[in-house]
Amino acid sequence: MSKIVRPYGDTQDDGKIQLSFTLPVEWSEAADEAARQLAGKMGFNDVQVVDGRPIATGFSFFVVYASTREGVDVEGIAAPSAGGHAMSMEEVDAYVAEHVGRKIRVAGACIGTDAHTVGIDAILNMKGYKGDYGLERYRMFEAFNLGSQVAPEELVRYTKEHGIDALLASQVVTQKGSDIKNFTRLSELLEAEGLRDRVVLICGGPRVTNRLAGELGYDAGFGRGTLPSAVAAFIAVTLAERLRPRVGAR
Amino acid sequence: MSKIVRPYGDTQDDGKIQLSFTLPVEWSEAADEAARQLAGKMGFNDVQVVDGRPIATGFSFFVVYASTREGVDVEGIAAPSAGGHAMSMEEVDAYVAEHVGRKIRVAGACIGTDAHTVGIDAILNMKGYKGDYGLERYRMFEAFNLGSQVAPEELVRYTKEHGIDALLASQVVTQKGSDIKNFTRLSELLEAEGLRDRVVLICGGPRVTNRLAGELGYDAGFGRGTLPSAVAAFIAVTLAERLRPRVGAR
Amino acid sequence: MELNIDRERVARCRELASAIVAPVEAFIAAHSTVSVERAVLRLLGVDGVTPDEVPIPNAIVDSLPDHERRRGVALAFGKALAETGLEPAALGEALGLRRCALEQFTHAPEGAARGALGPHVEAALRRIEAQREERARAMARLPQLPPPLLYVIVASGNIYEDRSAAVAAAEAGAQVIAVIRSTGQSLLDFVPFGPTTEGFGGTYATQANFAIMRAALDEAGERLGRYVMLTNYASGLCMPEIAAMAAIERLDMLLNDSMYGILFRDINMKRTFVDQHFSRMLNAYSGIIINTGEDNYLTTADAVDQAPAVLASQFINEEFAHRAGLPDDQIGLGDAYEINPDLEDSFLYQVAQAQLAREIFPHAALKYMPPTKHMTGDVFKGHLIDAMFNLTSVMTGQSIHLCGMLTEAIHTPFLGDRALALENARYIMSTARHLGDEIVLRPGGTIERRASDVLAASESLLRRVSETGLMAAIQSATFADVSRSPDGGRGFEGVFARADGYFNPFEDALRFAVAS
Amino acid sequence: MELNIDRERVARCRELASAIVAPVEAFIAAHSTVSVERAVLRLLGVDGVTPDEVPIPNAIVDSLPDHERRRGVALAFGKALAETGLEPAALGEALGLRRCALEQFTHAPEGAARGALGPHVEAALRRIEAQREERARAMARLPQLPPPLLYVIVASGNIYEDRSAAVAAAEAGAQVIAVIRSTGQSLLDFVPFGPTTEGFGGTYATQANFAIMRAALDEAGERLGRYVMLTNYASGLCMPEIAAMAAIERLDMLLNDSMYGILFRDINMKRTFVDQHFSRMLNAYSGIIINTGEDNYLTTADAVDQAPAVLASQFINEEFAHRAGLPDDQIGLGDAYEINPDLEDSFLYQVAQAQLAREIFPHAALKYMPPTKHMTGDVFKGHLIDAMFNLTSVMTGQSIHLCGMLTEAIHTPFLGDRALALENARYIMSTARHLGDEIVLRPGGTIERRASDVLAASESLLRRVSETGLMAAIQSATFADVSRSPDGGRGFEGVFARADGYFNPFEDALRFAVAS
Ligand code: B12
Ligand code: B12
Ligand SMILES: Cc1ncc(COP(=O)(O)O)c(C=O)c1O
Ligand SMILES: Cc1ncc(COP(=O)(O)O)c(C=O)c1O
Repeated sequence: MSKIVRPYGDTQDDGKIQLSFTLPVEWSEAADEAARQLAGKMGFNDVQVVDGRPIATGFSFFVVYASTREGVDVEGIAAPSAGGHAMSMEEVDAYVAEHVGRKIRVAGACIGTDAHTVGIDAILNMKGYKGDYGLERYRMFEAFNLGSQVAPEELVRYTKEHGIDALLASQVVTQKGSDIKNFTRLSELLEAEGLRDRVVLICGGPRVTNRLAGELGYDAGFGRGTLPSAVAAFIAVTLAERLRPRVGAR
Repeated sequence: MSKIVRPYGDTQDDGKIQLSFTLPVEWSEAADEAARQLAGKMGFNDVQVVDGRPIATGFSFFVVYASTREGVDVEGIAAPSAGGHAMSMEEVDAYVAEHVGRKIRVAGACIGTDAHTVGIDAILNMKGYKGDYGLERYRMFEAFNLGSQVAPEELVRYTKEHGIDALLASQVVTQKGSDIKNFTRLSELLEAEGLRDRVVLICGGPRVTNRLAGELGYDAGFGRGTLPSAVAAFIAVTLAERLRPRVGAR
Repeated sequence: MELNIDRERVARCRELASAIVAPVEAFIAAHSTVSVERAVLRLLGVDGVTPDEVPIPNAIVDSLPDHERRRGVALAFGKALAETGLEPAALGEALGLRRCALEQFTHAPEGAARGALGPHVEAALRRIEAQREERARAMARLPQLPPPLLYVIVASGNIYEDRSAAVAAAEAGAQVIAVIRSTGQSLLDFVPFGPTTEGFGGTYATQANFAIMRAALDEAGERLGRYVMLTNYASGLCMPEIAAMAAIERLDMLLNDSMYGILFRDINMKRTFVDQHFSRMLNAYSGIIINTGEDNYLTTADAVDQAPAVLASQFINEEFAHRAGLPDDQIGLGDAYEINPDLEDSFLYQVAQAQLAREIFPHAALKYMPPTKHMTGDVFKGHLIDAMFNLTSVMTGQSIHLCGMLTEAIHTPFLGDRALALENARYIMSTARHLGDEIVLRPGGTIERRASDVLAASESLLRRVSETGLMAAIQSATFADVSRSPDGGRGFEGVFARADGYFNPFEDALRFAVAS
Repeated sequence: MELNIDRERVARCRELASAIVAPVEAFIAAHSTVSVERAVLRLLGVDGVTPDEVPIPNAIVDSLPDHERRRGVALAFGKALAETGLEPAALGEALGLRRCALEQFTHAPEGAARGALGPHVEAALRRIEAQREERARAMARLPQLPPPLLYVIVASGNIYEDRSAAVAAAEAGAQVIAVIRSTGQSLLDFVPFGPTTEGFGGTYATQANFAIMRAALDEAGERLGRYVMLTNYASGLCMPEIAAMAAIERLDMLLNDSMYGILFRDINMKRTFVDQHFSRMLNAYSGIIINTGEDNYLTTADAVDQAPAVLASQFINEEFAHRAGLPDDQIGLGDAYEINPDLEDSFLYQVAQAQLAREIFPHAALKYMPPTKHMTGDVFKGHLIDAMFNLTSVMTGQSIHLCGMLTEAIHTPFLGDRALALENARYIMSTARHLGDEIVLRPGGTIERRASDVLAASESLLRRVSETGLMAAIQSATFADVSRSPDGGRGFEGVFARADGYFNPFEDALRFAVAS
């Protein structure tokens, strides 16, 4: 089954979108025309340069409305959110008690040179986020918040030394792909140290998606607006599943 | 010589653009991913779905930043503005007196079912626009404002009956291509009546460009922010050029 | 927030408006129009079109000889009812199919005609009453959010697309949905029939379209726990008929201005004056809030200059409305945020104008229209101008708030544009919800001086009009710079003097209802 | 617009701030830091890097044995000047290339050292003075627009890209350009050298970069007829040096907070207190407006809760600034528009906070920071939140206005983002230019009550701090919920007690200049 969807202005499949951009050219009617042609080259139809104006010497700004013929098959899109296991704090704790049977040790940090701790703090700190308590408050989690600007090397060392079950890495700065670089380095190091299978590896940050996390070799990725309980539930369920064969072998 | 320009975010040639659109799907993480894939299909790189949210049952809204590889050669763009002849009212009048030798008869209307007269009034009425007097005030123009919702047929009839030298047609409503339809009808009718060569045929409206006018068989097109004097100058110069051979033949 | 306005001047303005409207009302009382008569038929239950697509109410009224028409269609129709014993709908159909003609039925005495009409008039009024009660119950059960009521338009031309757009807008926070009419419908001397899918810049106002939209919004309202209001346009050549249809289909508001058609659509003034009166009587009885069109003064002329004309028009509209029996809370006087945004302190002028209206008409359901004229393709700037409009509205306690669209200069609203517009209004009105309560306007400051100047200029304008008379004033281009002659314009042929014994059972009933 | 604030409480807060700062000042007077000493060298004209890229001022100060350092680098350097007869720059270079070492020059008597330094100190001060006069002349010739000063950041990491962006912003209406520093530069215990093109989230603050930017903005200012100000960051491990460089290159503002480094960068508190003092003395003399960093309290914690901490910090920053000789109009106390926009009446709280600062510090160059924390990828909503921030700023008469970017949650600003942000500010501040003059706040209303609560809570906070002492208060997490110990944090090793006979010729000269 397939379901192709296109941008919607006021009629199904009209493909309407809004664009804005700056061109490094002095404004003139020809600049408007350049913007129109450029949008045409991008593959758009019915291009309307509804605003074009100088914003500085040698720079013009444009607002464009146009139609695209492109569509996307939404049935074919597999982007299962990592937040699928809806459980409250109490439920997670009960689940861990039953299926893991001990406290889960979680370490989190803002890695690389990134110092934006608010996001990872929101997940880990007692206080939590938007009324949802952080992992420190869970009875069945032991959470270690390593703070900001933690090198991937250090995080790996910590994981080894403290028998960490789940690792949470945060990246908020994305300039020049620094987030991808740091995330990749962390997962490669864990692999190299032979720890990858032992830990639930999770990344997060405003530009992170679960899909991206998968591509980077993570178990899950959490993006903007994540609530701690969704992360806790994911860790609990994933860890329980990994432990199951061992439990069964007893 | 060619000069390729690309959208400019904060670095030459980074190709950064902003997009927004609605998709007729229920919001979820998968919808964000659909938006990302769609922007990819449109040919963009580094697609960041920076906002995705439900706006109604079955509809989601997205804000996307991305890069395009497309560029446009600004040296190759010929979009000579029709407003190239900068003259004041006095200069136009003097020019007409010298080069045409009589009053120019201009008729204007808002054609089709369009009733947006403010634009054509701005060009024709005494009062003018943004401090620039309208054609009625020019000593060497005789201007007839036929008002709104004038059928192309009627305008052609009027042109014939009143020996009009320049015809001004306005279209503000563009829904479902009605502007193009009406403009085309007018120029075809004039052609059919054998009047096309006799009149300076001009169109205008907020979505009109000089280039579009050319494609529709008009002598010129004027878009948003047009000042009456630019139109007056264009008419004067164009008419003078058409009359020149005849003047020379005397 | 309060202006120190000259209450005596306000009282004088109201007296002037009354003096202006009184002679017009005398004229109204002595005349009727084809649309009034058609509305009578529609209220009785006549509907549908003839085989050649003429609405049956038009066919019937047009079939009356002049002397019959002058006595009102009800009499002739009532005789036919009495003689045939048919229900009005069936009789209408028979007449529409030319199976019979009204001229056949002239035997029944007037008393019999009235008697035959009686129960149908009763039934029609009960039906309207029932809708009014239904609205009251729904609004009690599904309360609206704090004022102002957020109002958006849908305008796709296709009633089914409009329906999706309307439901989406309601979900996004809209409390009132207006279905914009197809261009120029106001100039049609009939009301189109059935559901329609091809309009131009809007969707035809038809009774079927009203019903489709009402059902969708009722459903959405129940789901959202918030009654969603429906609006359409009356002003035009068919004001009374649209008022009748709206009453029947439970619309909640109607654009209904006493002079809009005259000034902006070149509709004959006598026609409009008579039509607006009967349509407003119906609105009053149906609990429909009227919206007047003062914003139209501002879209073509300078908004700073036109402020006194706007206020004068509000006084006149109020007076006409009162005389048609409309209570203040059903009078949605119009104004708009149309001052050039690049003018320094333009926000102060807007606040002055909006607050002035609020204080002069404290109980009116003030309708505030968004910036349109100065909107451009720069959607980012446009969104900001809309924000300042939203702020003015919540500060000055406007009642009905038309959300401005960032794409105003570009296209009729996209679904996403409407969502952004509603978010804009919701954010601004929440973050500054009680700003108006928090501040006092500096006595003698710019805002207060501006308000007082506008009021004074408005009084002069009203005085001039009262001296010449409203019709002559319109002829001499006192309003909106356009001149209209009393016997010119569209639809004049549809105005006629009532003969002795003229009979309009609804007019009588409504007048009675209003009085009691 | 005026709040009815408790003036006596304000006076008490100032007394408390004075009591808090006095003991710290005693500490400052008895200590110096490596950065203070390096700044002395830089002022004398020492610059450049050693073959292994160490800035020469660092190399020289680091080469001093502890007992020499305690008497101040000037003495040792002065002796070398006296003995070699070289110019400071040349001597610096020679030392940097290890052609000689300070320990070689211990023979000259102190008097000779002072004598050798004298003309160079004079020249340095004259140079700074000349820049100050140049600024005054330029500002007279090229007047700025009405307040607030619109301030935008550039942050490409490449000084040449930053230059284009800065000039474009100036053309679009920016009156102040801040070059954001590369991440973590504040933690470097040296100042990088030369023009730089690779920064991370910002561009390195170097003297060469300052000069490149200054030249570009001077050129743009002449062309636009409007002096364009330049800003950079001092707070960090090199506050005094950056203040020296900024004085020389005619920056107009500097981020310079008495506690920012301690709380938000874990810089040792003693280091910061000593450094901020000398750097602010330099700022005072150079006519540079400092900008404090109270906004940082609000980016991580709840802005409603933190309001008293912000105000307390403003009082402390003001007191430190006064003690360094800064006049009120060079004190840019910080605040930010960070209250959750979804909170009903959040705008009223913001107005209360902003107006409170305005009235308590009537002559300060208040610096108002835009919404950042609550900005999201929804650029349309973000643009509106920025608009309400802009409105608050113009209503409450803020002095320095950092324009908020609609893409705050997405990327460091694009050139087009900056243009939109400036247009936003210009539109809102023009359309509501005199709104603040037009309104009176309702006595006892929400705004007034909120302002008075914040002031009262701030007094309690200051009282607590004055009781424990500032250093102990910081240790017990009184500010921003972070605890820092007096001897912990970065750069503590660079703090030392002055020995008897400690000599810093600039400190003396500046103190004298300020006193007169
Ligand atoms: C607050 C803030 C700061 C504070 C940080 C304080 C602190 N202790 O964190 C201060 C002022 C110090 C700061 C400094 C800088 N900042 Co900053 N900052 C912000 C700001 C305003 C808000 C970020 C925030 O706190 N969001 C709130 C949290 C709750 O959201 P979140 O991080 O997305 O986290 C949620 C999810 O993503 C998820 N999540 C996040 N991490 C993780 C991890 C895991 C494992 C999981 C499961 C989930 C998860 O859960 C959280 C809760 O839902 C943003 C702009 C913005 N509005 O986003 C800029 C922003 C992030 N900063 C930026 C920059 C450039 C800087 C500087 C580099 C500027 C400079 N040159 O000095 C510095 C350097 C800091 C550094 N070394 O990293 C840029 C980044 C640009 C980019 N895309 O690369 C931004 C976008 C601003 C901008 N437009 O320029 N910043
Ligand atoms: C004012 C206005 C009205 C007024 C018109 C009053 C009048 N007498 O003109 C009223 C209220 C009556 C009105 C009605 C309608 N309107 Co209207 N209206 C506008 C509005 C707000 C401003 C237009 C305007 O006056 N601009 C100012 C003038 C000076 O600018 P201009 O027209 O671009 O003209 C300049 C240049 O383009 C040029 N120019 C123009 N014509 C010509 C001709 C020549 C020869 C030359 C040389 C130059 C030239 O010179 C002028 C001066 O620089 C716009 C929205 C907007 N902000 O643009 C909507 C808008 C144009 N209207 C719109 C619509 C849909 C309608 C209606 C159909 C709605 C309805 N269903 O009832 C009706 C029907 C009218 C009809 N039959 O055409 C849409 C059009 C959508 C589209 N792109 O197709 C708009 C964009 C609003 C919207 N977003 O929905 N409208
Ligand atoms: C009072 C009033 N009635 C009706 C209309 C619309 O009617 P028309 O169908 O003539 O566009 C308007 C539009 O602005 C109006 O203000
Ligand atoms: C007062 C002050 N100084 C300096 C900075 C920046 O310094 P850093 O280089 O530490 O980011 C800030 C940033 O917010 C600040 O507020």
